[in-house]
Order: sequence, then structure tokens, then C-alpha cells
Amino acid sequence: MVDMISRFKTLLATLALVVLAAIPAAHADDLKPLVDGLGKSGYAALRQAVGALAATGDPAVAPILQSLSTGDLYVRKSDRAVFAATKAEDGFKLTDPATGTDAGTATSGEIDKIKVNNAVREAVTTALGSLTLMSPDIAKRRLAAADMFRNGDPAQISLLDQAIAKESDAGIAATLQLARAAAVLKSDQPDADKIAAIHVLQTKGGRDVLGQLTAIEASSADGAVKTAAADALTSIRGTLKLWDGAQNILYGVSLGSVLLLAAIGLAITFGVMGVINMAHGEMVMLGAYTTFVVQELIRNNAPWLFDWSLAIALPLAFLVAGLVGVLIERMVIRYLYGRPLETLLATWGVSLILQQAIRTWFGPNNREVGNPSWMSGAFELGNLTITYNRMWIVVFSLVVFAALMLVLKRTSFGLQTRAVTQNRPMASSMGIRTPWVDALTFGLGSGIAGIAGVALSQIDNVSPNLGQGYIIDSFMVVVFGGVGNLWGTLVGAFTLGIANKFLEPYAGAVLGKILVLVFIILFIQKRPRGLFALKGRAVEA
Amino acid sequence: MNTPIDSTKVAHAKAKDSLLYLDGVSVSFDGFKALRGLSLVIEPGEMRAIIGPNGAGKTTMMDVITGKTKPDSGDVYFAGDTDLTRMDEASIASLGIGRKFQKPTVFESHTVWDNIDLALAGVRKPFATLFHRTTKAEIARVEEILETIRLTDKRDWLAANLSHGQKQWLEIGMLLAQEPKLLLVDEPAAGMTDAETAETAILLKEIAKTKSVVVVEHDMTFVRDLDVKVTVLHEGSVLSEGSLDVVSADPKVIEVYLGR
Amino acid sequence: MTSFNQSSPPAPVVVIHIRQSTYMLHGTIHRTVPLTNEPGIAFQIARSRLAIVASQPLRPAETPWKGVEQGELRPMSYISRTFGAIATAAMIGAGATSAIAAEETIKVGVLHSLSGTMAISETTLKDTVLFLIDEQNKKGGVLGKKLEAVVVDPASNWPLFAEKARELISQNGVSVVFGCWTSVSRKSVLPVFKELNSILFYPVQYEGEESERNVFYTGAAPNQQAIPAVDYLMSEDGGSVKRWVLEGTDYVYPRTTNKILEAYLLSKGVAAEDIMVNYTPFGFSDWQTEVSAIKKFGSAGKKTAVVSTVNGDANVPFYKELGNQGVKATDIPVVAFSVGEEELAGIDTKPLVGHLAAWNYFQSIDTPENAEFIKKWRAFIGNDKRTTNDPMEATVIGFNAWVKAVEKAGTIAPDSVIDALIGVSVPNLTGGFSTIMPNHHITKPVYIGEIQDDGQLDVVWQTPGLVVGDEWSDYLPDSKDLISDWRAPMSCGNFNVATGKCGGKGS
Amino acid sequence: MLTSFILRALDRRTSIVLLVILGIGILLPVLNLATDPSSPFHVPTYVLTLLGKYLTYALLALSVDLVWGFCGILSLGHGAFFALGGYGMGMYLMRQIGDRGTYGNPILPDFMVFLNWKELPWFWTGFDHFWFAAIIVLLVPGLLAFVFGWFAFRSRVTGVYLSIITQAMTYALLLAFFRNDMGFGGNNGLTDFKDILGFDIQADATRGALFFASALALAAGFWICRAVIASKFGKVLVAVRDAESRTRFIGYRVEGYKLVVWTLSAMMAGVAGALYVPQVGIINPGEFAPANSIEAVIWVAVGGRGTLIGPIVGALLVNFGKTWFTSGMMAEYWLFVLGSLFVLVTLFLPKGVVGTLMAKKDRKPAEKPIEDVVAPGAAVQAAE
Repeated sequence: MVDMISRFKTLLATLALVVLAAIPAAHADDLKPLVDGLGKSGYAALRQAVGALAATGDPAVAPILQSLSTGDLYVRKSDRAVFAATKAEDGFKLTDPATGTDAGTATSGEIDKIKVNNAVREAVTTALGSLTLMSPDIAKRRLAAADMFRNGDPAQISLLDQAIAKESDAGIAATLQLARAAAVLKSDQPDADKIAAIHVLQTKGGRDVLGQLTAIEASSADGAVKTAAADALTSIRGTLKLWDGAQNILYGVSLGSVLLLAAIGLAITFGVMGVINMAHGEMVMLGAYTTFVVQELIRNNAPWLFDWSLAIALPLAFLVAGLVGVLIERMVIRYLYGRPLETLLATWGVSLILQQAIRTWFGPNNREVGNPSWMSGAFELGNLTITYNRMWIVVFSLVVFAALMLVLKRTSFGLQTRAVTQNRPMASSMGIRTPWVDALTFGLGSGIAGIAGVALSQIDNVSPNLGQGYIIDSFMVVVFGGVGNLWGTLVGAFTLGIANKFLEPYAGAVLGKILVLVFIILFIQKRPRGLFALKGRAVEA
Repeated sequence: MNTPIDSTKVAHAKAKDSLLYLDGVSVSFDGFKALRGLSLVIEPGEMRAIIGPNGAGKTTMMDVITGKTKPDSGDVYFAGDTDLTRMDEASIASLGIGRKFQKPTVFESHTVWDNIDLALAGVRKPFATLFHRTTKAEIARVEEILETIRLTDKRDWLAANLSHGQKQWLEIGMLLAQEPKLLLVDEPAAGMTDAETAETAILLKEIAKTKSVVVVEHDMTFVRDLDVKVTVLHEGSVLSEGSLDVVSADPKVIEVYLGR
Repeated sequence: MTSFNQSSPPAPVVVIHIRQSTYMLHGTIHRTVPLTNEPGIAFQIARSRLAIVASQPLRPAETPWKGVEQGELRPMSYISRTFGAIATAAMIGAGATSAIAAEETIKVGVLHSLSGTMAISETTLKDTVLFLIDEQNKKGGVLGKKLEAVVVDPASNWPLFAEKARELISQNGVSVVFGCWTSVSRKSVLPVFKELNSILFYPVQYEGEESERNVFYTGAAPNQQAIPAVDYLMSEDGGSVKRWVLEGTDYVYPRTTNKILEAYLLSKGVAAEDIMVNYTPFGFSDWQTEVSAIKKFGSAGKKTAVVSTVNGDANVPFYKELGNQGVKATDIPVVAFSVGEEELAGIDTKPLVGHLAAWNYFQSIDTPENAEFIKKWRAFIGNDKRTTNDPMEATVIGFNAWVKAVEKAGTIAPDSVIDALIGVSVPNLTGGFSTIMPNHHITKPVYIGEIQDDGQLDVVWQTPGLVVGDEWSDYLPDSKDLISDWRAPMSCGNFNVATGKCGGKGS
Repeated sequence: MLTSFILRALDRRTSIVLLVILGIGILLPVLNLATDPSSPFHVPTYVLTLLGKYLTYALLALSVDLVWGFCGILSLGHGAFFALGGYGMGMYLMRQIGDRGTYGNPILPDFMVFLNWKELPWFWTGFDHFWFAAIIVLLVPGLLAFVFGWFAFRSRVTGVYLSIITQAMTYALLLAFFRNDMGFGGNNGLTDFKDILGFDIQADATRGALFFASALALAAGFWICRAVIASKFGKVLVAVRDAESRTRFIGYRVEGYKLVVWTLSAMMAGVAGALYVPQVGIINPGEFAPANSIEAVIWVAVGGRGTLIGPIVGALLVNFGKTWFTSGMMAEYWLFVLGSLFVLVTLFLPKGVVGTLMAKKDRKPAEKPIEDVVAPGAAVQAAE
């Protein structure tokens, strides 16, 4: 109790100091009660308090609200006073949110965190929007405008008008116009304005205006407004329908690229060497885990490198998976050439071992692999949302494919590989060290699987079961595309990907997959050697 | 199974009295033309030797005749009116065309006896074989063949344990067991000792008394031993035809084949 | 959902008179009802969903103990021994479950997958049980005997669960089993537990629609997780959601839960066209179409939320896709029932802040009990970052309840323990008490947490008191008339209040 | 004709094996029922059900061996036939529950009730009769195998391609049966069976009977396989395995042979599944998982393919090991062991245990274990 009082004294002292010290403190001071208002219990009260703070229009409020939404504001039980608190060695270090001046310390028992939920966060964003609408920082303004648009608030119309008048950046101005329109629709302004607003939104089009339009269409009584809204909706929905097709193709391509990545390594080990590697999925998994380890190291030692983590992981993943591949080839597969079914069994065994090894080593749980900044988020292309990670994976898969083509077609190693796979004795008699080539080719295939793992770690679980999910699909791709033909794999992957994505909306995810599988089974009957089968004795042999 | 005769074919008329009739047969694998307009007629009871450098299309020709490969164009008729291009291996085989591979292929994990027994003309349908019991006649026939191919004492050996030459013979024995009208023999002398080669030649001539035989061979001495009409293939079509002396005198042949 | 203030500890167990139970409403003695053999009354008692704080009087442990005949205190046959040896070599070395071993320790079976796809979730629970046994033995065990864990690995293979359960009970003579995660594994072992009359504690939230004499369900029933979550979202604080996407993995738990939620939402006046249900396969990883469908559904001018019953492995790609397609919690919040601290450990949660999860326990809950548990647990596991989660708490509650019941019954004979368990009330990790109800489900607080950027979940809402697990949902036509009360005289898991008969709908 | 076909198979070794299997099939249940639990010869129910399960696995292994060991068709999808048989039986057992289900609905199984299904889907009709289920158990796997095989063999899909599409087949079925809309109980499958043919499924006597039935089925399966192998048909199969195109060129239509043996084997697998379900008490889509089928293949490989006793021995050995390892602290290592088993057997014991032993003293052609399964097109290669 005593130290309570003393702490309170010091607080008063600091406050006094502040008052004497500076003028800004003056209104910081009359912010104080509002800020303490945040200490009231109940989310409704909290939202009101936020509104009240925002109403002051005082830029000093912005940081306070920021720290509120990030959950750094605490209320002191003793006097319900609100502070920004940061963990200190003994309990928390308090600072006055308004002035940022030190306000002593408190133990975790003495203060309660001010909990925020989505509703509050929303209120905060709106408030921040109105506050930063005029901010000199263009990025802030852009965000603010977007927020204003998302929850168009009639109360803000006048504010918006000012902002529009002042706004220099055309893009932001447009957004503000939309925001204004959205606000108008919710307001009780005359129908003429509302219809105008509707037209503004209609010209913008796209999914995010649908919401506001449907709302007004639903709410408003029959009349000009309703019809206008209805027309706008029908026209927008019409255009969106067209876009949906494009969207499906896009998704298909993206899925295809994943399949391609998963299958391309197999296309070498199975397609070129004729080795059934059931442990292929585990190679992918190894790649993913390599990424995890790399990121872990970076997190702990050099966080600034994080955006490069994947770039660093790629070669490592290739090496790790490649080496394991070479090992498997040397220790198991080389004794089984010409006995594909045995190879199949042996490698299946290897896959079990690898899985359990990873499980005992890293534990059975998923491991966190983060997206670097340039792989998170999405951008709009017309009405298409394209996520960066998907986009990069598509690009990446194609690059890998091209690189592989080059290696096989242009390099001497590639030449040797093809020589060996086509006529082993001949090749060896020509002085090619066939065992060496075998090992390297298998290593290459596995290494590429490893690279695929790096990419897949961006969209999927990094767990010991990662590989299992892809092995069957990748076999389907290779067989469907035609063994011994990388182009076949490419076409196969994208065909299956797109087919899958077009089925999904109608048949549902499960049935879609089944249909694709059945289709492949039947297809193999028709063309036992796949889409791009080479005819003739050379291949049959 | 006989396929309906297509009497509009002019070619067909000529095919009538031949045993095997190929006309303008072409086959290509991804652009590579294995056969280009090959024409060949085998008379009943005839024995024919076919020679030619590697890639001349000898094996492909056999594939076409035995139904393994379907020709892109051209006619293949057997015994005058049977269109082989429309049949699969099994039915062609049961028509009476036997084929011996270059590399001897016998059923390694079966005994010599079973190999012959399996090849024996007769039941071929799954359920028939399921309930089939070997008849006295069959046993006699197998023993007879074992005599011909001089493997009676090895009847209970696994084929896998036979020597290369013996496998060749066993395979010929299997052909005989099929009782074919026409035998296609691919390099029977390959990898045989001179003695074996000579014996094989005798054996084949023996067989040729009752059946038509087409022998594909590299080994000139062997072909000479056979002493029959020779057809020279080159790049998928007939280069020259006639007795070995005539053929070997042919400048074209000398150029592409012998004159190396 | 009647409930009593959880801060007040349960009244001491006062048995006034045999065949009589004391009921309590909101902390005050409400009424004392004599239990008669007349089912009508019995059903009234069970029907009035009051939290029970005083339990059935103890039954003297004269009932013959099946476990004994099953192969505990007798010299085992040769064959049995050889197999016993095989089955138990790992624990007791070559010697089979010999009488000596049995007398010195009380065996506790642990039936969680340590390999295969479910290892990801179940391994932790195995460790939890081992931890609890360790703790209990430090306190001197139970009934003066040390506890001994018998661990088996059903390898995520459902039939193997049944085999292993049989092995635990009849070969190793365990007196209780803690185990199972998926519903199918529970379904697969059920017949075994019934046949061999043993006890299973099932620690995972599940679809309900079950109440077996030999099973105690310490995880949440739908009304202890799903329905409160929906209530919250419908409230003003939750954003007064008007439009609902029920997204789930295609298996029984989501199917049933969504059926219940659909009925519940409709009963709350939500229009049918404002509900979208969608299912995806296990381990589904390509969520592009689904997420965009959600966005589409959400752009109808009404506040929309996603109720996710997506199963463990598929969640990471789901949330990654949500994050990347920019579905913000403030626009379309996602509330999940199978995503806890363990699952979030595999994701970068920054884009997910504000999405919700409904559980009966969160690691972040700030109580001394929880703090101490986490401390000890991390010490035991030797990893000071190791997370805790709801099924772990459920395991803790189950374990402590069992210990308490055994001490109450003074024996480990299943029948006595099963009876003794009802009404047993043990502290949970969130500062309250959880009581085992006559329907073999327990009373739990329900918390709604929002995902934080550190992978933890912060409680934003909680039920005022404890919620009694409702085994037979009131929102499914065929189960709304069913109740369960395993106390004599009713002793029925599916008593039909309409027909007044035990055994479901009857015919 | 048929009798001769059956009797012909009954050589000395076969008779011994049959007697042993049947002997066990009778002895163990008797020891379980007749002896007092304390007697040293008592067989606990746990052991009985466990071995019963093993026997059905052995039958599955046998069916795999029939196509792989003798005809060179490596099926990675036999689990599908096994599971289909299982579902057939499971559906019968579900209907037997009648109104004893938790909802007491006399017609609908529980999982349909709480998913608000109103009446029984058409494909469930008839399953209240045992004979109907019994027919389905043979028919459905047989039919699937026939259709699948008819396409695959006619278009000469061989070797790994065949293996992979068999895997795709079982995978597709796995996904299909996971769907609750299919009406097979989704991922929970069918469980909580009460009785079979009116006998309590949990009674020791019933278990004994089921055990004997499994032994009987295994014996029958063994006998049939023996008869098939001993016949000329069997010789053709082996011929196909060793040199497919050779067999064609002497006039056998190979696809026909493959189709017959493939269908037969699928039916055997179906029966195995049907006997498996009542003994383990549950059937669910997990049985379709490709991994299960592949595991069945390793039983055969361990025991020795191309021999008929091999798969039985293999199935028993491997599953015994599984039971042993998945108990207790060794659990973590089971997958290591299983994995190494795959590798080591294929590398060092290509003939399997029995095969290696036989190879020494035995020279029965039909049962001579093979060094090597024909690679895709290898036969063709030989023809080149």
C-alpha cells in the first residue's frame, strides 16, 4: 500500500512536471480522461471510448489507438488509470500513452491488459482512418482511404469532402470518392445523391462494392435507388461471372505448377531412368525441412536475412535431398536395375524409414516456415486476386523445368545420361562411367524434389507426412504425361491441375479429385504410355 | 478366325496361291521408316533366307507378320485370303505361324518337358487349360519332339539350366510342337559353335520338308549351308532376290552389304 | 445451459441418505430428490440439467473385479504368457504380467498413436499422461500403490486401436485407459471396453451423440464449444454476424457439428440462404477455390463469419491461403474448433491476428494453477517453449478425476470406479472446477480466444459459468428426446424421454 | 473334371499344409473354450482374435501372391478388394444391429440417423440377409477386378504402369468411401456390431467359430491356388510371367489368363476382408489406404513369392512383429523395422524366407521361386 501511494506520488509529480513543462501536454492532459475511458470494462464501452478519442481529431490520438490495437495498453486496477506498459525485469514499465512520459512500474498483478476484439479493432481502424486521412505520409493516407471505404461511415462525409478537396494523389482521391459514395449510401441524403453514389461504385465494380450495393438494394424501399442498385448489381455480377472462368484457370495453373514441382523430379528418376522411387515424396519433405532449419537459424542469428531465407535454402535443399538420393542409389537401387517392382518396394521401405527418422528427429508436429515479405499478400489484376506465393511458385516451377531441360539437352552430363538410359552397354563401352552417371542422375532427380520442397513449404504443412500427400499425384502426372518425356510431365501437370480446379466448384473438392483419378485410370487404358508417348522399339525395349 | 475377304483388292488376287504375301508394307516409328514398301511372297513349302545389314528391317518385318506391329500401309495375307494386319499375335500363332526369336526365349522356370507341352498345338482357352488333362497322344508327341531336338535326356531340367545352344533347340522344338505351316526363324545360329550351326542347318532343312520356313540370318556360311533362295533387305525394302550366288553378284548388294 | 458460478468451490459431498442426491442451482442448495426406481422421476432429475455437486453414495466394492479374472492375479497360461511376453516385453521385460508386478503397481494404459498421421496430435497426450503419472507417484501413487504406465502404439490404424485396447486390458491388466483422438478410433475400441468392462478417458472435443458406460468424455461436446462460439459471433461484441460459412473436413465430427449448428442457426432466425456448408478431404492443401468462394459469399453486404471444423493437417494451408488472399479477421472472422496452440505452432500467425478459436482451455489463461502446470510440464518434457492445449487439460481433468474416484471407491474395480466417478469434482487449470456428470461428460467453462501474433490465443469472451456437456444434441431431431444418466436406477446412456424407455427411439 | 482338377492338387505337401491349417483352426478355439483360464494350455481370447486376424491377412497375402508370384502382376491395390469384401460383411452386420443402435432405429444405422437420413439408400437393401452379403462379398470385388482387368490387360498395361494404376484405383476408392454422402459411414466406417447369424459377436464361442472359419477359408484358398498352379493353366501363368510375348507367339491369349487369375485373386481377397471385419469389429476407409496394400505385398515378399506357403508364413511373421513392436517403448521404431524389412528382403532375400529354403531342396517347376519379375516390356525386349 505504502509503495502504492509513493508510486502515485511520483506519478502526480511527473504529471505536474509535464503540465509545467510544455503546451502540447496541455491537451495531452485533457486527452487523459478520454484515454482513461479506455479503461472501462466491456467492449461496447471500449468502442465508445475509441470513438470519443477519434472525435478530438487530435493526431496525438493515433499512436494511442495503435498501441491499443496491438494490445500494449493496460489499466491499473487501483485507479483505473490507463498506461502503455512494456515488460520489464520486475513486472511492467508504465508510460503515459498520451505524453509518452515515464509513469513508473507495476507488477503484473496490479494492472490488467485492455483486451481488444475484432469489433474494437474495426473501430480503431475507422478512427485511425479519419485521423490519418490528412496525414502527410502518402502510404498512411492510402491505407486510411481504403479503411474509410471498407466501412463507409456517414458521419465522416464532411471529413471526406475536405480530404478529397486536399488530396493530391489521383489514386487516393478515387478511393476517397468511393469511400464517400459508400458513406452516402448509408446516410440519409436525398435519393439523387445516393443514385449518383451508386453509379460511382458501379464504375469501380468488383467484389468489394458488391457488399455495399447489396446492402442498399436490400435496405432501401422500392424506388429509383433500389432499381439503380439492382441494375448496378446485375451488371457487376455479370462481369464477375466472366472473371470466374479466368480465376479457375488461374487456380488450375497454380495447382498445376505445384504438381509439376512435385512430379518433375520423378519425371527424371522414373521417366528417364525407369526407377520407381516411392521415397520421392520424402525427398520433397527433406527439402521443406531444410527450409525450416535455414529459417530457424536465420531467425535466431540474422533476422535481417529472413527475406533471403528461401534463396539460401534452395541450394542447400538441392544438396541435402540430392545427397540422400545418391546414397539411396548407391546403397539400394543400383542392385535392382531392371527389376522395377523390387525397386518400388525397396524405395517404399526407404520412405518409411525417412519419415520416421524425421519424426523422431524434429518431432511429429508441424514446423513453422514463414513466407518472406515478397511472398505474402496478394495483388488485384482486374477482378482476379493473385497471391504472391502462388505466382512465384508458378514462375519458379517453370524456371526449374527450363533449367532441367537445359541440363539434359545441352550439357555433356545430360548427353551421358540419355546415352546410358538408352543403351547401357553401348554407353559403358564408349567409356562413360555408367554407375557414376546413374548415381548423379538419381541425385539430380532427388535434388529437384528437394527444391520442390522449398516451394511447397510455402503453401503446405511442414510435417513428416508432407511427402505422402504428393507421391500418388506426382506418379499420376508422370504416367499421364508420358514416361521419358519432360514435356509430357509439363502438359500433364497443368492439364490435371486445371481439370481439377474446374471440377471443384461443381463436384466439390473430394469428388473432383476422384473424377480426375478415374479419368487417368481410363486414359492409361487408352494410351498405356501416356500423353506424349514415344512409339517404337527404342521405348518398348 | 477368318476375316471377310476384300475382293476389290487387286493385290489380293495375286496373293491367292501364295502362303505368305506382303505387298507395299510400310512401318515407321516417330519418323524413322523401319519398312518402306516391302513386298515379299513365300510359296507353300518354300524355304527362304533373308539377309541384310542392321536396321534393314528384318525384325520389324517379322513383327508385322506375327501381328506384334501393325503396318501403317500395305497388305499382309496368309494362306491366300487371311488378312494378318487385322489379327493379334495369339490368333496368328494359332493360324500356324511360328516365330523363333533372335535371343532364345524359353520359359526358364519350366522344365524342358513343360516348355514343349505348353507349345503343343491344342487347348489355348483359359478354362480349357484349367481343367485340361494331358492325353497319351500329347505325351507321345512331346517325346517325339524331344527326340528331334535331342533333349530327351534333359526332359526334367529347368530350361534355365540349359546351355545357349540347347535353348535355341528347345525353342525350335517348341515351334515344331505348334505344328505351324510357316516358321519364322530369327538368327538361329547366333552364338552357336560351328558344330551346332551345322546341325541346326540340317535340322532346319529337315523341317523345311514339311513346312515353309523363313530364316533371317547374318552368318553367310550358314545361309550357304541352307542353299535356298535369298532375299536381301536394305533400309526397309527388298534390294535383291535370288540364289545366294546371284545375290552376292548383284552390285547393289555388294555396295551396301557384302562390300564392306 | 444452466450453470453455476464456477468461482464457488463445490459444496462438500454430503450424503444425507442412501439413494438420495443433493442438487444445487447457482451455488445454493436447491432441492433434495429421493431417487426411486420409478423411471419417470429419474428422468425428471436427469432432464433438469442442473450441475450436480454431491454425488451418488458410494457402493461398497463387493462387486467382483473383472480385471482379476481377466488375467491379473492368476498365473497366466503358457500361450497367454508367450503373447503377454511379446505384448509387454517392452515394459516388464521378458516376464509376463506376473502376479507380483500386478500387486505392486496399478497399471494405467496409454492408447495414443505414436506413429502415422495422428502422431502429430496424440504424441503430446501420451507425454501428458506419463507426466501426470510421474506427478502422482511423487505424491505416493494411489491407494498406496505406485502407478505404472503401459504405453502402446496403435499407429494411427483404427483396427489396431481395438487390438491394442484388448491387449492393454486383457494382457496387461490395466485398470484404466487414457487414449484415442479421432472419433473413429474411439468407435473402434468401444466394443472392446464394453466387452471387457474397463474404463476409457477420452480427452478430445467430439461430435457428441454418444454416452457409454465405460467411457468418460472429458473433451467438449458440441454445446461446450460450437454453440457458444456461434452465440459470441452473433452477439454485438462478436460483430453481430448475419451470414455463416460452415467449412469442414469431410468426416463425422464436422458433419455432425455442422448439422447441429445449422439447426441452431435456423432456430435463431438465420435464413437458409445465409448459410453455406462446404467439405474438403483430409489433408487438403489447395484452398484457393474454397477461400475465394468464402470471399464471394462474404461480399453480400451482411457481416459474414466462417465456422471451421477443418481437421488438423489441412489447417495450415487453409490459414496460409486466408492470410495471403487478405481475408482479415475484421472482415470475415474464422472461428475454429480444432485449431489450438499446437496447430498454430506450425504457422506464421501475423496475418491471422483476430481469427478465433473456441476451447475450454488456453495456454494463455492467467491462473496460478495453469502457470504451475505449464512450469512443471515444461520441466518434465525438458523444453521451455513447449505449448499446452485443450486436450491436454482434458487429460489432466480425466486423470485427476480417476485418481479421486479410485481413492473414494478404495478399489480399482471398474464397476466401483465407474460409479464413484459420477459427481467427482476436480479443479481444472482455468481456476474453476470440472465435475463429472451422470452422462459421463463433464462441466467446463467455454472460452473464445483470438489468435495473437505470437501464436497464442487471447480470451475475448467466456461463458458466465460452467456448461454441462450435452451428449445428445437438442438440435438433432432424433437425439433431442434422448438423455443419459448412468446412475442407478436409470443406468441408461440413451433414455428416451418421449417413450420413457431406455434404448433410443424404440420402435 | 472339376473333381479331378481339385484332387490333382492334393499332393503330399499340400495335404500336410491343409491338415496343419485346419488342425490349428480346430485346436485353438477348443483350447480357448474347453480349458480353464488357469490351465497352462488355455488360449486367451485376445490371442485367438489376434491370430484370427492374422489368418485373414494370410489369405489376403495368398491372393496377392497368386497374381504377383505366379503371373508377375504386382498389385498395389489388393487392399481395395479386401476392404470391399469387408464392407459387404460390415453392412450385413450393421443391419443385424436392428433397433439395438443408440437411436433404436430398426432400419437405419446410427450414422445415418444423426445425419438425418430418412430412409435406407438403395444399395443397402438385401444386406439383412447373410446369403446376400455372402454373394456380394464375392461378387463386388470380383466384378471390380473383372472390369478393371478387362480394360487394363486388353490394352496391355503391364509392370509398373499396372502397379501404379492399381494404386490409383484403391486411392480413388479411399477418397470415395471417406465421403459421408456415399452412405458407408464416412471415415468412421461401420462398427459396434452386435451379432452374426444370431450369435453374439463378442461371445468366445462365436470368436472360436470365426477363427475356424478363417482357417477353413485359408485352407480352401490354399487348395484352390494349388489346384490352379498345378493345372496347365498354372503353367501358362508362369510362362506369362517369364516371357509374356513368347506365350503370345505360341498362341495363348495372355489377357484372358491374366483376367481370370486376377478376378479369382480379388475374390479371395474379398473373402479375407469379410472374415476380417467381424473379428476386428470395424471396417472403415482406412483399409483402402495404398499403404495397406503395399504392406500386404511385403508379407508376400518376406515369405517368398512364387511359393504358396511363403505368403502365409510372411503374413504371420510380419504381423507378429508388428504386434510386438507396437507394444510399449519400442513403438517409435516399428516403422524403421518395417522399412528396413522392405529394403533388406528385396536386396538380400529376393526369394523370401520360404523361397530360399525351398530353392535348396525343392525343384517343383511351378513353385520354383523366380529370380526376378519381368520388367515392363522386358519380354518384348527379348523378342527384339
